[in-house]
Amino acid sequence: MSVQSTIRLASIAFAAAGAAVAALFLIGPSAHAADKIDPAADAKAFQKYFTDKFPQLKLKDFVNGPYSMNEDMRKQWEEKEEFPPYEFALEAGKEMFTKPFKNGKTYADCFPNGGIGIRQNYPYFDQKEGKVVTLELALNQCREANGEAPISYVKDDMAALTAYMAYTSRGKPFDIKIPDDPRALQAFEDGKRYFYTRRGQLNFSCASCHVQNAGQRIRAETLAPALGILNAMPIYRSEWGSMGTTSRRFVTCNIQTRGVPLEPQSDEYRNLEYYLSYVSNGLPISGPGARP
Amino acid sequence: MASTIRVRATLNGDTTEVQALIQHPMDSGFVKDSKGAIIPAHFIQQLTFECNGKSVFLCDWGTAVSKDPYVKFSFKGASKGDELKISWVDNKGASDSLTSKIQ
Amino acid sequence: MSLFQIKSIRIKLLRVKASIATLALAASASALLLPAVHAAATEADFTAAYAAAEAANKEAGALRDQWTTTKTELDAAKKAADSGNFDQAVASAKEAEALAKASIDQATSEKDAWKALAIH
Amino acid sequence: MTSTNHGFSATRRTVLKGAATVALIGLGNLPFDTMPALAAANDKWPEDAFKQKNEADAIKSLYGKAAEASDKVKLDAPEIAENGAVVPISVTTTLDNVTSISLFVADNPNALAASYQIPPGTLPSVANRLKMAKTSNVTAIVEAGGKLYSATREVKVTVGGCGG
Repeated sequence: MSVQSTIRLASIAFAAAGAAVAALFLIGPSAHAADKIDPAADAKAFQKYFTDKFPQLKLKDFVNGPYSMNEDMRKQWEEKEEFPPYEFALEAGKEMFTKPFKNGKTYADCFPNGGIGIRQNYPYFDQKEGKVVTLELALNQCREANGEAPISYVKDDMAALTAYMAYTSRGKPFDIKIPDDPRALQAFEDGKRYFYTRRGQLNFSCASCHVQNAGQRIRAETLAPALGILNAMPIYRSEWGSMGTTSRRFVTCNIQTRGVPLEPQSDEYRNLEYYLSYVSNGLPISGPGARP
Repeated sequence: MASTIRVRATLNGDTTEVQALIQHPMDSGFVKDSKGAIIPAHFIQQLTFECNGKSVFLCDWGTAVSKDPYVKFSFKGASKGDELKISWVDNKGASDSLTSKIQ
Repeated sequence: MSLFQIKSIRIKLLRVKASIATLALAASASALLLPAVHAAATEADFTAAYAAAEAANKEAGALRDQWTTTKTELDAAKKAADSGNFDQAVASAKEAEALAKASIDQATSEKDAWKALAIH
Repeated sequence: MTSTNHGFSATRRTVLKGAATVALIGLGNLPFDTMPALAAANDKWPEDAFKQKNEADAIKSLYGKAAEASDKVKLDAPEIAENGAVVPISVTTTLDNVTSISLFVADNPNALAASYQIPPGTLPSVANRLKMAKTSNVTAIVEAGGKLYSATREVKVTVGGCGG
């Protein structure tokens, strides 16, 4: 369905929503009870939307984003993967991961199983802190717990660390859990709302591109489907000529719709990552990834 | 400092396939930085591969070779354990080299 | 599958620009009516217009939906004011205010509009 | 006098022949195997060829002769580059005694992108990743038995990014 029809659809929806909002006020709160937050149902519906839209793809193919959408691009990707550009970041990440802090400890001491093969469990809902903790946040929390200064969420060091941790989890299916805690359900819902909310002067939401127009082109870029889009994180983009973390990807996507980005790892971004990862449960980790 | 050269040389039959990836900015001199100043040209000009003292491949590169350059070729006449010497020099005179055993 | 989707984005931009234009028009029309004859804008006019735009943009910030173009216009307004061109400065400040107001409208209407397109 | 048969352009070959004979006469007792390393030492980076703007001048400067199209040269390049900064391009050929393979991107600021020397015993094929400024014809030239054979393909390159 081309972008024009989306916009016509969106503007109709715009008007319809206005009417719906008005109707809602008339009916009153009872309508809200109907909107029970049901992540499992959402995940099933989300995955069904994409397997219906791309019947020729198996679930695990979605983790290769645009390369499962276009044969010519897939060939270029396979040639890059022979000796991928993220090779250096991977080695730097491994070295950093085992280099002790000033107090002698290392990242491995902060993570279950020494941080090896656990990426698929992140982000998780920390019931003590009452918020979503992503892999990037956990790495900085580990640094601070060991008296080290936190590092930037969008720069190479964070990308190298998360690249190495993702690499040790390659092939393991995403396994995001939502504990029976109303705050966790709300975080999931907030992430979902952010994902579908239109923002920026171009008035696009994440869904405008990665759901309604997955597989289509916008200028030169082939839009990756939202299903499995975080499985390849962190990614080395030829566009950037360097590695990029999930935080960097969220920030740049905002800017491209002319929306002012939020602080990396702010609540909205972490909840968004929580939602997007949960609905991709079962799909294998394929990070670090190489992208256009 | 760890070498900038990553190489895989694998022997199958009598042919050795060589893949090399080199960490280098390969600035073409046509690109501007965020403040609008031209980033000066800084790229690898020549990359050589030698095995058992004989040149097996020689690359002359210009400003159109991608960042962190990659090259793949194959050659005959080597055996497992032989040493492959890879070295590059760039337009600023910097250089690096690495010797790796054929697997 | 059309290679470029530029025309669809241009429609998008035109539609959004049209809505801003009408807003900006309304805003500037009201400004014109006030002073009987069109006197050159003064620094005071600029300060007032700039403050209004900044306030609107701050409100958009609270709704977590500022637009990058609002800030560009605010910077342009300040730059024009610094060089003493208050007519241009006020115009840019008005445009910034219009953009900020448009982003507030977007955030408010999206509060529930998103549900219509959500997969659930 | 063994011809080292390095694939240089005619002008450079005559220079090399001269140097090789001098080397043989002057340093007769040198162990033979170090000779090729010496010969390799003067494979100077073809600065002039890389400076040329258009393709014809670059080919002339590098090889000093014209190429003829041949279906024995197989040039593999994408139809639409996913990103102009990293375009995977590879060349292979069934021609024999190939001495050099070069790649030209016609509409880049400088046409010559890369040139590879293929010593005897090395297979005549190469894969690499090039940068392309915009949509352009990519030409591969193979020097075999002193003659030049070429293949050309257009690669579309589009402005990256999707908005902003």
